[in-house]
Amino acid sequence: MTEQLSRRDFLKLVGTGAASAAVLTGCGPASRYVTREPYTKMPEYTYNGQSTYYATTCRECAAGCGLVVRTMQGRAIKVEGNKYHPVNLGKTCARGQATLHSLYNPDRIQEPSSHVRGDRDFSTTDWDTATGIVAEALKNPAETAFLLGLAPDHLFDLVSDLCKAIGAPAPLRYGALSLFEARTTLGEASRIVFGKPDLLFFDLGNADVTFSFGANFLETWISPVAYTRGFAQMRRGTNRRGYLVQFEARMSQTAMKADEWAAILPGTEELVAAALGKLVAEQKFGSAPALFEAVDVAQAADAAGLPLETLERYATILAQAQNPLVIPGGAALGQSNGLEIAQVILSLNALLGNLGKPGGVYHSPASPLTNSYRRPASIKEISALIEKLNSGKIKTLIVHGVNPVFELPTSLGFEAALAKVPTVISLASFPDETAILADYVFPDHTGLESWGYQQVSAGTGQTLLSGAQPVVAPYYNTKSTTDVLLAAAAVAGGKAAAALPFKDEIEFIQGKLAGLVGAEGGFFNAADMPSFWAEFQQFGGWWKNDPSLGTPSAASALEKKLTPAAAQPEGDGEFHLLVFPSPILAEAGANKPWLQETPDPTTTVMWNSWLEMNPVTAEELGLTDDDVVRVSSAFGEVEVSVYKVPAIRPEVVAIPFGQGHTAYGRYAENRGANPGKLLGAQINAAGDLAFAGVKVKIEKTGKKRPLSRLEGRTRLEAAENKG
Amino acid sequence: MAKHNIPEVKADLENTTGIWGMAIDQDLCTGCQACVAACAMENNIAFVGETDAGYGRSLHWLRIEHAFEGEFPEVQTSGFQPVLCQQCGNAPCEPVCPVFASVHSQAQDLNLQVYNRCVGTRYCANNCPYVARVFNMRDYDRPEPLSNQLNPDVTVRRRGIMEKCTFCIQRIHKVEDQAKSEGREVLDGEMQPACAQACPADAIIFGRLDDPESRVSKLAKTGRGSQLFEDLGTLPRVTYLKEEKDYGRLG
Amino acid sequence: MTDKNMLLAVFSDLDPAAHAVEKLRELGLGDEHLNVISGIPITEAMMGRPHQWTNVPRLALGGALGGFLLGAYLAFVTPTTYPLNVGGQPVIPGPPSVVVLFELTMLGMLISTFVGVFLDSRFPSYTPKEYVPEISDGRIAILIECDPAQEVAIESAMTALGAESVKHAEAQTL
Amino acid sequence: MAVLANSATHAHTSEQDHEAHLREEHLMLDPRPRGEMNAMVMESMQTTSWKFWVAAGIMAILVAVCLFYYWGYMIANGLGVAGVNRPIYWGIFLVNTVFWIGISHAGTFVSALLRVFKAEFRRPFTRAAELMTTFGLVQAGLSIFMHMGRVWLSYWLAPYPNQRGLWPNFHSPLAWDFLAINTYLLSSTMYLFLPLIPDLAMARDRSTGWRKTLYRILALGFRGTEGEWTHLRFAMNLFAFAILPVMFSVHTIVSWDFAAAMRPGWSSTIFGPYFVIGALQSGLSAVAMVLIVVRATMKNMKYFIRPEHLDGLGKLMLIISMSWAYFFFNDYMVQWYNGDKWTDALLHFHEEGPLGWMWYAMLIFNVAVPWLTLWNKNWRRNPTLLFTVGLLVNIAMWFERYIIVPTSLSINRFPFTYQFYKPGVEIPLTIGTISFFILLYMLASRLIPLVPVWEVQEGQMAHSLRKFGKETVVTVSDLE
Repeated sequence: MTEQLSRRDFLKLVGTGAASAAVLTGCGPASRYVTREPYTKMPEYTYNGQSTYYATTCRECAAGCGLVVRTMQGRAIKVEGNKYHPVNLGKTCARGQATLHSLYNPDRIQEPSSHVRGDRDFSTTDWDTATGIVAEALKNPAETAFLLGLAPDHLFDLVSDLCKAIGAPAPLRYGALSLFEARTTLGEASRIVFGKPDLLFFDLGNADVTFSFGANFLETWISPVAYTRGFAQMRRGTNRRGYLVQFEARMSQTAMKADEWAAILPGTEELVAAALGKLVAEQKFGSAPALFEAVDVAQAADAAGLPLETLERYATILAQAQNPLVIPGGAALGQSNGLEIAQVILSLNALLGNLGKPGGVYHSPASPLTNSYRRPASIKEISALIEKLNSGKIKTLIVHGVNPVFELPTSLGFEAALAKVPTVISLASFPDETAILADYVFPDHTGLESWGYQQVSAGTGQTLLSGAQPVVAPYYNTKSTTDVLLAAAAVAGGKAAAALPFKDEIEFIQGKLAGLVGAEGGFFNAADMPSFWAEFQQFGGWWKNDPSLGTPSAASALEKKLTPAAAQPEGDGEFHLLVFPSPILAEAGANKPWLQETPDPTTTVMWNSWLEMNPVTAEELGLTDDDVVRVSSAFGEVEVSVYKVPAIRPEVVAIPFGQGHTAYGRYAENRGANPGKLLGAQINAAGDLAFAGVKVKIEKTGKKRPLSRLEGRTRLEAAENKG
Repeated sequence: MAKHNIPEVKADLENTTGIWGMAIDQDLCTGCQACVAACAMENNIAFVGETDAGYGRSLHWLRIEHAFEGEFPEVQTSGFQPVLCQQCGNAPCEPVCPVFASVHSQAQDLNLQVYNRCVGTRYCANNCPYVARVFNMRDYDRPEPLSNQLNPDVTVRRRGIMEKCTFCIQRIHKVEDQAKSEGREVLDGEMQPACAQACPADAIIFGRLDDPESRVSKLAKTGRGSQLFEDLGTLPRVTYLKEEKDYGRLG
Repeated sequence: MTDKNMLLAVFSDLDPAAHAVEKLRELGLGDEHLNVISGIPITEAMMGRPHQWTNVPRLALGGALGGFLLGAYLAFVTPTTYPLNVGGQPVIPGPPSVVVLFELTMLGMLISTFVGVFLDSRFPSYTPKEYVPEISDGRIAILIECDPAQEVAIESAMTALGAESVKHAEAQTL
Repeated sequence: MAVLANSATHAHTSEQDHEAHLREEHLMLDPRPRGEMNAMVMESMQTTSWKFWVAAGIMAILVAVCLFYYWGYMIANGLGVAGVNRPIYWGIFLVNTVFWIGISHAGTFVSALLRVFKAEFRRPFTRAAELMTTFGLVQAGLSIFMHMGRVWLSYWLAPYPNQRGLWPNFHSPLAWDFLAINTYLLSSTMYLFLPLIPDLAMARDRSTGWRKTLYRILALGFRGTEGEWTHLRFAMNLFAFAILPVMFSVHTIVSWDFAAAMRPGWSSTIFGPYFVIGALQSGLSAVAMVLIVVRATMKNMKYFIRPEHLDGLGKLMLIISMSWAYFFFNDYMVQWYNGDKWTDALLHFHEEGPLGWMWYAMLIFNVAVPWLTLWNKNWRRNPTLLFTVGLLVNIAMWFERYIIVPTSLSINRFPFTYQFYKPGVEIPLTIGTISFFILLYMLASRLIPLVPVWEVQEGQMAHSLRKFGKETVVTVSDLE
C-alpha cells in the first residue's frame, strides 16, 4: 500500500534523496549519477521482504496516467495507480495493469541487432555500431525521417529539437488511437469554432445530460481513465444523476452504459447534431441560429434511421438540462465530413452555452513546457511522408513507438514505400511488423525501464507534466533511444552535437524541466534542480494544484450558414463497416497474454477478432455465430468469424482493431484479422482518415471458427432472464 | 477440546454483519475489465490460451457478466455485473470439501481456499451458487521472463487445484499487521483489493462491514443494495447496488 | 493321552453317519472325542451332536463396538483437534456423524466377523491334518479319538453301519 | 446323495413327464453326485480355448492403453485433457463411478438379500454376482481417483491427522463416500471370500501343480470340521444381513454427493432410494448379461445356469424397472411442480437440449423395453433377448447418470456461464475401466470356482418333490 505522506515528512525525504543522489554520483557509468526515487519512504533497491514503490508514467497509450509500480528485489510486481496524479487519481485501466507483460514479455528484442528485411533471425550487433549507424543518418539530415509514437514526449521533444537544428524534416508522430479518435479533426474544429486548436476538455463529471457522438470515452478515447472517472462523477451527480445518450450505429461499451442508445446510421452525425441544434434553439430561444437554420429535422431523423419523436425527445432533454454537454467522438469524426461534424457539435455546445462552465467544454490546460497544442500527424501528412519515401528522397527512416506497417491502413501503401528506403531503423522493443521489415532494430527500454515525461494534453484540468523513471533496471541489453540519439549526435558532430550537448537522457530531461524549478502553484515547490528532480520522480511528475482550464469563445460560430449533409461513404458494399479500437487491446495490447485473455466488454470474446452483426442480417445472409465470412472492401479483404449481437444496426457491421498481427510475438501473431486492410484512403477536410465511411461486402466462406467467449453459448430461452 | 468461536447454530450467523465486505455499484461499473486485469496481475493468475479459454476454463477470479435483451432497435443491456467469490458468511463450498481445503476464516470472516491442501475433487465449485470458483485444468505455461512478475505474497497454483477470489487476503494481512504495529484500527479505505484499487469508476468499494461508519457499510444499506441469491441463505459479503435508468434521480 | 489312536470313518450318506455317531456314543466315546468333517454344512442337530461353541458372534459384537468407538472418535473428537468453521455448520456435525458412526460400526463388525472366523477356525493353518479328499466330494467323515483297545470294536461297528472305509487317520499335508 | 422323497409308485405317464420336466427345469431337483459337480466346476475353470486368450489379450491391451497409458497421460498433463470445464466440473469419471457402484450393488443384492430370504434360485450364481461387486467397486474406485485433480494426494482423504492435527472433513459427503465405499469394498471382498473357502478346499483337493499351491494357500487349511462350518455359517449369515444396509448406505451416500449440493435438479430428497434402485436396475441387468455370457462360453455351465435363473432375474429386472420408473417419476414430478425457474430450465435442457435424445433413450431403454419384453416368460428365458434387454438397460442407466452429472451441471443460476461438456480422455478411460472389469472377471473365472458347489449341493439336499393330492410340487426343507 502506498502511504500518505505529509508535507513535513516529504521535505525530510527530499533531503535524504538529494544526499543519496550525491553519494551515488560517483558510482561509475554503470549507475546513473542520479538514482531512482521510491514513491514512499522505502529503502532504495532491494530489501528482503519489503516492496519498493516507484512512480512513473504509463506508456500503454498517450493519456499519460501516473503509475506507482510495486517492485520487490528488483522485479516489478504490480502496477497501481498514482493517487496524486491528476489524470487518473490512483486508478488504472486494464491495459495499464498489463503493462508488466510488456516489461517481461518473452518475445522482447533483447539486444541491438541487424537482419535481412522480413527475416525473423536477428544477428546481434553492439551499441557502438548502432550509434555509428544512427550517426550516419544524422549526417544527412535532409534524407532522414523520423516517425514517432504519441509517447514518450521527451523523445519527441528531443527529436524535434534535433531535426530543427540539423535541418531534417520535422518528426511525424501518430498512433492508431489518434487515428481512430480523429484527433487532428477535433483540434482543427476547435481552431475553426473557438479560434484555438486544442484537444478540448469535456467536463463530463459535472454535466447532467451528456450526448456523445461516438465518443467511446469509457474505452480508449483520449484519456479513458480520466473520462471514466468523469462518468462516475456524472452518475453520482451533485444534484441529480447524470444522463447519457450515445449516438452511434453499434452499441459500444460506452453506449451500453448510456441511458439511451441512439443507433444512428454512420455518416448522419452532422444531420442529427444540426437537427438537435435547431430543435434545442427553437425550444430555448424560439428560433434557430443561422448555423442550424437550413437543416430539415424530419429529413435528418429519417436519414439517421431515428424516429422523429425520439429526436425531438432528445432535443427536449438537452434543452431542459442544466449542464448539457455534447461530445464529438472518433467514430463520428472519421467520416468524409468529419470536420463539419466536429464543428457542428462544438457549435451545439456553444448554443447550449456550456463553454467554460462546469459540465461544459473547456480548453485543456497547456503543457508546462509549451504553450501550443501539439497534435499528432494527420493521415494527410503521413501520406505525404509515404510519398516521400516512395520518391526515394528519404534514405533513412527511423521508427519509434509506432508500428505503421500494422497500424496504417494497408491502402496507404506504407509497406511498399518502406521497401524503397535504403535504411530503416526500428527502435521497437518487440519484433513488430515494422521491426521485421527494418534493417536494424535498436531496442529502446520498455516504458517501465525508461526515463521520460509526458505532456498530458487532455483528461485533466490541471497543468501537468507526467514524469517517468525506470522502476527496474533494464532487463535486457536495450538502450534508451534518447541516449542513442545523444551519442549519435556526438559522433555526427556539427550542428547535431551542438544541438544536443547533453551528457545523457537525464541531463536532457532536466534541461527541459529547468523552467519549472521554483515555479509557483505546483504540487511541490523545489528551489533547485536536485530537489525538484527528486520530487519529480518521487511523485511521478509535476502539476499545478489548481485547474487552469481555458474558456473557449465561439463568437461567430453560430452565425455561419451551414447546409448539413450526410457523409459520402467509400466503396460499393452493402454494409457500413465500423472499425473500432478494441477496448482491451487498443493499439498495442495484442502481445500481452493477459490482455488477450481479458474478455471484450461487449462480446466477451478472448484471443481473437470477430465481426459484429445483427441477427437479422445474419439470418438474411444465412450466417450464424462462428461462421467465417470474407469481408471485402475496395481496398482489401479479411476473414473473420461472425458474432451475432442485437445491439448493432442491421446495415452496419463492426470489427475491432487490434488483432491480426503477422508478427509482434507469440501471443499476437496469426490471431484474428486486421481491419486496417479494409480501410480506404479517403480523408476529411482536416486530413484525418474517414475510417468510418467504408462500405464492405460480406461473403460466406463455409468455414467455421469458434470464437473463444467467456459467456457460454448454452443459454436457453427459459433461463434467459436471470434473477 | 480446543477452544474455538465457531457458532453452533446457523441462525447465529444471520446476526453477524461479516468483517470485510464489498459493494459494487452497477450504475458506475463500465465493464472496462480493469478489475479483471488487476486481479490477474495481483494474484498470479495464469492465462490459459484461446482454446481452453473458449471452453470455459479461463481462470478469471472475477468475471463481468452482461446480457443483451431484446431485438434491434429495442435493445437493452442487463448492465455490467462483476461476479466474484461472494465470501459467503455461510458458504456452501466449505462443508463439502473432504480435506478442509475450503474453510472459513474466523479472523477475517472470509472464505479461504487452501491451495496446498486441495486435492481437486471440485465439489466446492459444483456447490458454489455463484460459479465463482475456477480450476487449474493444466499447468499453464508462463514463459520466462513472465514469471518475474509473480507476486511473492500469493501462492502460484499448479494443476489440479481449485482457486478463487480471496478479497486479496495478502493485502488484508499487510494492512492489519501495519495497523497493529502502529497500535490502531485499520482505517476505512486503507485496505483496497486489487480490483477496487484499479476500478477507474470507483464502482467497487471495499471495507469493513462491522464498522457501521465505513463507506461500504453505508452503501450496502442504501435502498439500491441487494445481494446475489439472498434467498439461498449464503450470507454473501458482496452487495450489488443496482443500476438506475431513471433520468434525474436525486443524488 | 499319548497312546490315543485316531480313526477316520468315511460315510457316503448322512443317515449312516448319524447312526454311527450314536453308536460311538454307545461305545463309550464322549462327544469330545469325535469330530464330523463334511463337504457341506451339516447342522449339529442332524448328526445328533452337541451344539458347537463359536466365538464369532461375540467377536462381531466386540468389533461393532470397536468400530462404533472409532467412529465416535472420528465424528466427535477429531473435529475438535483443529476446529474449523465450514459453511456455518457446527464443529461436530449432527447428521453426518450418524453416517460416520454407521459406516465404522458396520466395518468394525464385519472385519471382526471375518477375523473371528480365522481365529476360531485357527486359519490359516498349513500343518498336516487328518483328512481325506473324498470329503469335499460329499463324503461325511467321523474323526474318532479312541484307546487302541477300542479300535477293533469301533472299526467293525462302523463298517457294519455302512462306512465306506475305516482307517487310521494319518495327518497329511492338505 | 438321494434325499428325495419317494415318488408315487403308481404314477401316470403324464405325471412322470411332469416330474421329469420339473427336474430338467430346476437345478435343485436335478442333483448329481457331488464329485461329479466338483469335476464339472474344475473342468469349467481349466478348460480354456484360444478364443479366451485372444479375448483376454485384447482386454489386457485395452487396459494397458486405455486405462494405464491414458491415465498416466492425464496425471502428467492435468485434467485439461479431459472434458471438464467451468461449470461442468464433474464429468464422465463420476458418471462411471456411480455406474460401477451401481453394477456392484447387484452382486450384494443377489447374494445377500436372496440369501436372507432363502430365494433358492440364487445358489448357482451368488459367486458370479459377488465377483461383480468386487470388480465393479475396483472400477468405481479407479474412476474416483481419475476424477481427482491431484490424485497423488488422494491419501489425504484417509482418516488420519496431518502434523497440525487436522483430520479429514466429516462434514463432506465425499468423506462419507470414502468411508462408505471402503467399508463396502472391504466387506464385499470378505463376503466373497468366506463362502469361497470350502470351494477352494474342494479345488485344492482336486488339483495339482501351481493350482494346488495356490488353492492350498487360499483354502487356509479348511477341512470342513463341525467347528469350521459353524463359524463360517454364522459369519455368512451375519454378513448377509449386515452387508445389505452397507450396500444401501453406499449408494445413498453417493446420491448425497449430488443431493446435498445446492444446485437445481440435484437438491432432491428422493435421490437416495432413487439411486439405490437405479443401481439395482443396472446391476441386475449386468448380472443377467454376465450369466448369459458365462453360460454360453464356459464348459458345463449349462447344467448350473438354466433358463429358470434367467427367468428369475428377468422377473427381478421387471420389478426393479417398475420401481425405477416410480422413483424417476417421483423425482421428476416434484422437480417439475415446484416451479423453481432454474430447475425448470434444467428440465427443459434435459428434454430439449442438445442431449435430449439421451433423455428419451434413457426412458425407452429403462422403462419401455423391459416392460414390453420381460412380462413374457418365454422371452425372459431367451438368453439373447435377455442379454439385449440387459445391455439396453445398462446403457440407459449410464445415460441416466450422464444426465444427472455433466448435463445437469450445464445449468446453474448464472446463464452467462452455461457451457457444453465435450468428453476428451474420458472416452478411452471409460473403455479402460470396462476392459479392466472384463479382464478381471475373465481371469477370475480361470482361478476361482464360479459356482459355489457346496451351496448347490446343500440346496439340492433341501429340495424334493412332494405330492399334494394329485399334484407333484417342489418342496424345500429348511435345513438351518
